[in-house]
Amino acid sequence: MSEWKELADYFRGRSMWMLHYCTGCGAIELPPTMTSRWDMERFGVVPMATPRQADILLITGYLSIKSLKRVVYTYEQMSAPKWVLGFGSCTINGGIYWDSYSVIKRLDKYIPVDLYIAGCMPRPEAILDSFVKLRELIKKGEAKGYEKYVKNFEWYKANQDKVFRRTTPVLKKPEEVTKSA
Amino acid sequence: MMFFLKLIQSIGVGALSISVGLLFMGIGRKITARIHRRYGPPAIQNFIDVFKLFSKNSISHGFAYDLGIIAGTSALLAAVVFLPVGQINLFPANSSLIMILYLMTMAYLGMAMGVSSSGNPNATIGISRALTMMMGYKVPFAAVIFSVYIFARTGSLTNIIAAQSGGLLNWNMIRLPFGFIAAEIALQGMLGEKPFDMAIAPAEIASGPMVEMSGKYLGFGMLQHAVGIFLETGIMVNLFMGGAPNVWIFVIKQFELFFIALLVNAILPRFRVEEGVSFMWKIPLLLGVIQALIVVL
Amino acid sequence: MVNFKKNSLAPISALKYLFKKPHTVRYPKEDLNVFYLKGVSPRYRGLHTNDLSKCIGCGSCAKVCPANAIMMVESKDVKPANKFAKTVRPVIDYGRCCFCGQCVDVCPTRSLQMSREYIHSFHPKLSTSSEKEPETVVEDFIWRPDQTHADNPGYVRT
Amino acid sequence: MLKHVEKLRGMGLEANPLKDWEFEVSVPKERVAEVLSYLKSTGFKAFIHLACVDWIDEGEFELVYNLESYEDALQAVVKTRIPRNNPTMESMISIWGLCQVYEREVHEFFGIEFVGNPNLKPFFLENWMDIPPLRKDFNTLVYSEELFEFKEDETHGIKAPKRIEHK
Amino acid sequence: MELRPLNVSNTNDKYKTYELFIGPNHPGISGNFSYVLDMEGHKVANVTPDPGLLHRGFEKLMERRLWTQNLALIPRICVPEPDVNEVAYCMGVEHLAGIEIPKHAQYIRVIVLEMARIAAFLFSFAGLGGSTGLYTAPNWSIGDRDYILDLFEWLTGGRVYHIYQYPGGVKKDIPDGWLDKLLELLDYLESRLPEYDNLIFRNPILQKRTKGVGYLPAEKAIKNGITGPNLRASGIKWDIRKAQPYLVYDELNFDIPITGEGDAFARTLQRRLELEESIKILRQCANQIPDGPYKVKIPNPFQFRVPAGSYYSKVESSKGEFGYYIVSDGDVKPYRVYVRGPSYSVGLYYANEIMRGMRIEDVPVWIHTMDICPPDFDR
Repeated sequence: MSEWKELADYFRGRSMWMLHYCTGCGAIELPPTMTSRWDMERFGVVPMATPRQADILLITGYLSIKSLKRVVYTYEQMSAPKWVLGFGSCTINGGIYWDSYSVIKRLDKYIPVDLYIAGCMPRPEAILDSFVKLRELIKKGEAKGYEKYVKNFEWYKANQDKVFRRTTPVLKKPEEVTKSA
Repeated sequence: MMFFLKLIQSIGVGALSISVGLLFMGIGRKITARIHRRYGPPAIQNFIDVFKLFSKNSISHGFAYDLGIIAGTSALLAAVVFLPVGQINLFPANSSLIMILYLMTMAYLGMAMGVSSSGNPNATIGISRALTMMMGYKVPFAAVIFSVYIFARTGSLTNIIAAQSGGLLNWNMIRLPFGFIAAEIALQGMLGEKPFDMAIAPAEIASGPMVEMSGKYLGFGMLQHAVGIFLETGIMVNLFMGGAPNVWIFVIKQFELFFIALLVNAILPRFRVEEGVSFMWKIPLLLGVIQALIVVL
Repeated sequence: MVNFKKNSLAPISALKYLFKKPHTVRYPKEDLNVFYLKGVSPRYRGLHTNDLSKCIGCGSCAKVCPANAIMMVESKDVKPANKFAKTVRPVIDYGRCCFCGQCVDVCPTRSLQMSREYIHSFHPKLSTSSEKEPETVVEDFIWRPDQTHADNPGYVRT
Repeated sequence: MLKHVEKLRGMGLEANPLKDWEFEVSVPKERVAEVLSYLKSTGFKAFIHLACVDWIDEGEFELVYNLESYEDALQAVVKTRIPRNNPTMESMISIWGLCQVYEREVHEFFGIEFVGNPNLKPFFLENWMDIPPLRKDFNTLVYSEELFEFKEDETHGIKAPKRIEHK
Repeated sequence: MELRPLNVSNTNDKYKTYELFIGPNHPGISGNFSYVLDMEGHKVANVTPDPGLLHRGFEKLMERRLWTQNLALIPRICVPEPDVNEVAYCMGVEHLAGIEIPKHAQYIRVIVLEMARIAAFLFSFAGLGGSTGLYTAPNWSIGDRDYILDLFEWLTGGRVYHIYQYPGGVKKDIPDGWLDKLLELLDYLESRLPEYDNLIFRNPILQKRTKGVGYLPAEKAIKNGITGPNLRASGIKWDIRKAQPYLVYDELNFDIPITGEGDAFARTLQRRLELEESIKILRQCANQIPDGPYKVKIPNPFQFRVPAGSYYSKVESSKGEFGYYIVSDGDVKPYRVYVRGPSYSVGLYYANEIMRGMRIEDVPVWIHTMDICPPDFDR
């Protein structure tokens, strides 16, 4: 049975279909990678329209809380062998929006990420290099983020609910309450 | 005994149609990539895609969904068996063309039943567009087939091919020029190539009918498209380019037609639905009717 | 004024690219060679390099960083250049850095420069449990820049 | 441009030119609708933006309406002050339908109640229960440390003299 | 038994329309933004825009950073054309602080602005091609846009985010050999324009898909706060570079094309003609640029204080009028910065009015021809 798995992993690495979803400001470097100057289709990576058909989900840059909710919906709609690529410094530790009230700081607390790429918006070459690296990881069978999501589902859901389902205000009441209408 | 031989031969023709269809799609992606001024994926990319799709697990939307998509692919595979491919001619019955056309529409209706039960509004809009577009290109195609029948005075494909044997000059393409141009535009609609691919419009309705297909269903969808390419170009070769002595010449002739469809696909945007149907009922229908009149008189 | 009348034979001129050589940069084999250096531009703002002997540990790069990415960390293996020099050296957190180059502009001794290297990606091991994974990711992207990429200078302060 | 400035001064408002095509007018709260419709009638047909500045020391919000006239290429910046606790302002929807969107945003970020604006529902922020975020007394770092569970050391490890904090 | 007229559906009104998301995850949208459409068949009955997916709270972050630290934050506001933010912010700060930048630096700023403008126009061709299905157009136009990014990378050190302007001028001078590379690129772009005309603008099906879509008469454009190429496509001759010249635009001669019909095709044609104008401007700048210092010395970032006051500085971007309303109270940090994005009123207010009754195929075409840039209004 394991040769079948290796063969399947070999082919999965050769044709990773990317979800056409620009979540953050890093999405400006995707069109040059998709089109004629850098052409990622040589690696079998094609932008697909729906999460059902996609294998890799690119989180290109920061995620505000509102778009994190949509990303979690999209991630859960994708079918099983799926991988997440975290682009740029905003997915690692908050990037330049480290003190913003509406941007999440560490992507890994909400969805499992398989490969992080350095760069405040990685270049097309860095994106192509990450596709090649992801292909090696898939062939070696190490890119198993989706199984980790299923295993620690409660932990991920607890983190997500802390951000989505807030019932009480986050900041303690300041002394002089200037509560508006 | 004859039954088993026929069974194995038809499985062979089915496998041939799938692999040739996928090879055409792979080469097609490379050619459109060249027009885009880039290097496309390796030619066998579609085989890799299909294998990967079958290795993923997929989400079903109920029994009608599974039945519909399987019906689509199997109807087209059944239609391929009736197609005389080069010297392989499994069922030389005299009304094989009508059988093929019936099974092709059956494939689309099966797909429509399955996809519309998936509950996604994009899918229902997409499949309603696909069916109106099918009505669009079936009318001129019927006119062309009517004129070919009258011209060759026979219903079966084998006799039509026999009538065209002997040299390039008495191919139907030369003797029925208007019919060939009308059928060529109808072929563009049947293949779902660019000016008429509003059914699978990713930018508007997120790839239409295939919006809820994941994993294995998408694999079946891709097989259906591959067999569809083989079948539609095969009919055109038999009707207008006089069949072929052996399989390889048949495939080469098919690729010529597919190449023209690719070039048109790369340089034109897509119509709206009613514009596509009205375009189909203007020029190609006119040419088909003229051709029929010429043949009848 | 060029006329833009509808002409259905106009798009066919696009087909001449079937026979022309595509202008794709096939990245892993070829690299960009637009500038007099191969690869990225001679002034590219990539990963940092720092001449640990010239650096006096003043911390102005840490104060000016808009992304709060630089921490001054005590480092034993460094001998101070003169009596003012402290032994703290900047450590850059690439989970925060926005590659703007303001730290290079404000460095008084011109020791902190930016190189033309930019490739770095990190795959969290399968063994690390989900709870510890965010920390390991952040640790992997925090380095102390030194002379490793010094041979390939990019954005330097003239 | 000076013709406009003199006219506005004639109406008892103090106006001064900023640049050769931009002038500002400060208007008491009740006369804003009157001044805006007057400017609209004399050619300032384009509504550019509505901004709000939170002067927390004087306890006032400052609303800035920015208009532009395409005929004689001029820019008018109309400023008005409204008190800070339970701030209300009449809505300018009758003059420009566009104000509905700008006022909805200012309502969400500053908590100013616009009388007459049909939909003041939440706009950019989802499920927000704290005080409006763009006010000066809302501390965004403490909020994000609390919500995203991380600790920020703003001293960058430098034993520097204590920085003069603004408030 | 009188027959019910055909178009009155017998179901009650609740099920008359169904909900369809031109949602955040949709290839027809140029960014992370979602419209909730109430659809009747394939016609749109009602639209409720749902912004905020890209909201990072820029104005709050800018109040916590020094004047020059903001320069690293600012290009991230409008992603397809970041230089407009830097130049508008720097002009505002320089006006408040009373700094006069040298002529050489002003010419560099105009060159950077016009190159970013050409790159944004090529990006809008790609958007149009993607939404109508002509996938050759994005491959060509984004491929050519990459050559402009290479020149930016050489001049400033960054591909898209240049962080190159500074209150008082620019950070680094033009490297030698760069200007003739620029002239080379302009000749190449000029040779490419006829091919774009043949592929996109004379394409019969594309004209059929865009003519008559999203018709915008002149006074409705003014009333809805639409500026830039969309305004000029509706017939109003208003360009900030001509009417209220800033930097060195008064020394350059270029004219403003007006297409005037106001529908989707007129807007794309407007962008194509303005691309030709930008090439003309760049050629003049490359030939007339005087030598001189590229910046004026300003105190180091920690002591750079801007005297109290408020000012609204604006720049003509490829999407419209991009403005910064800066208020300072004499401190080391700005007191308040308001960013006026050009597609704010188009995307949020005007969309509901124009999209009612539009077909589902025309919605992405309308969005791309109006060149809506979602980070503009989420900020």
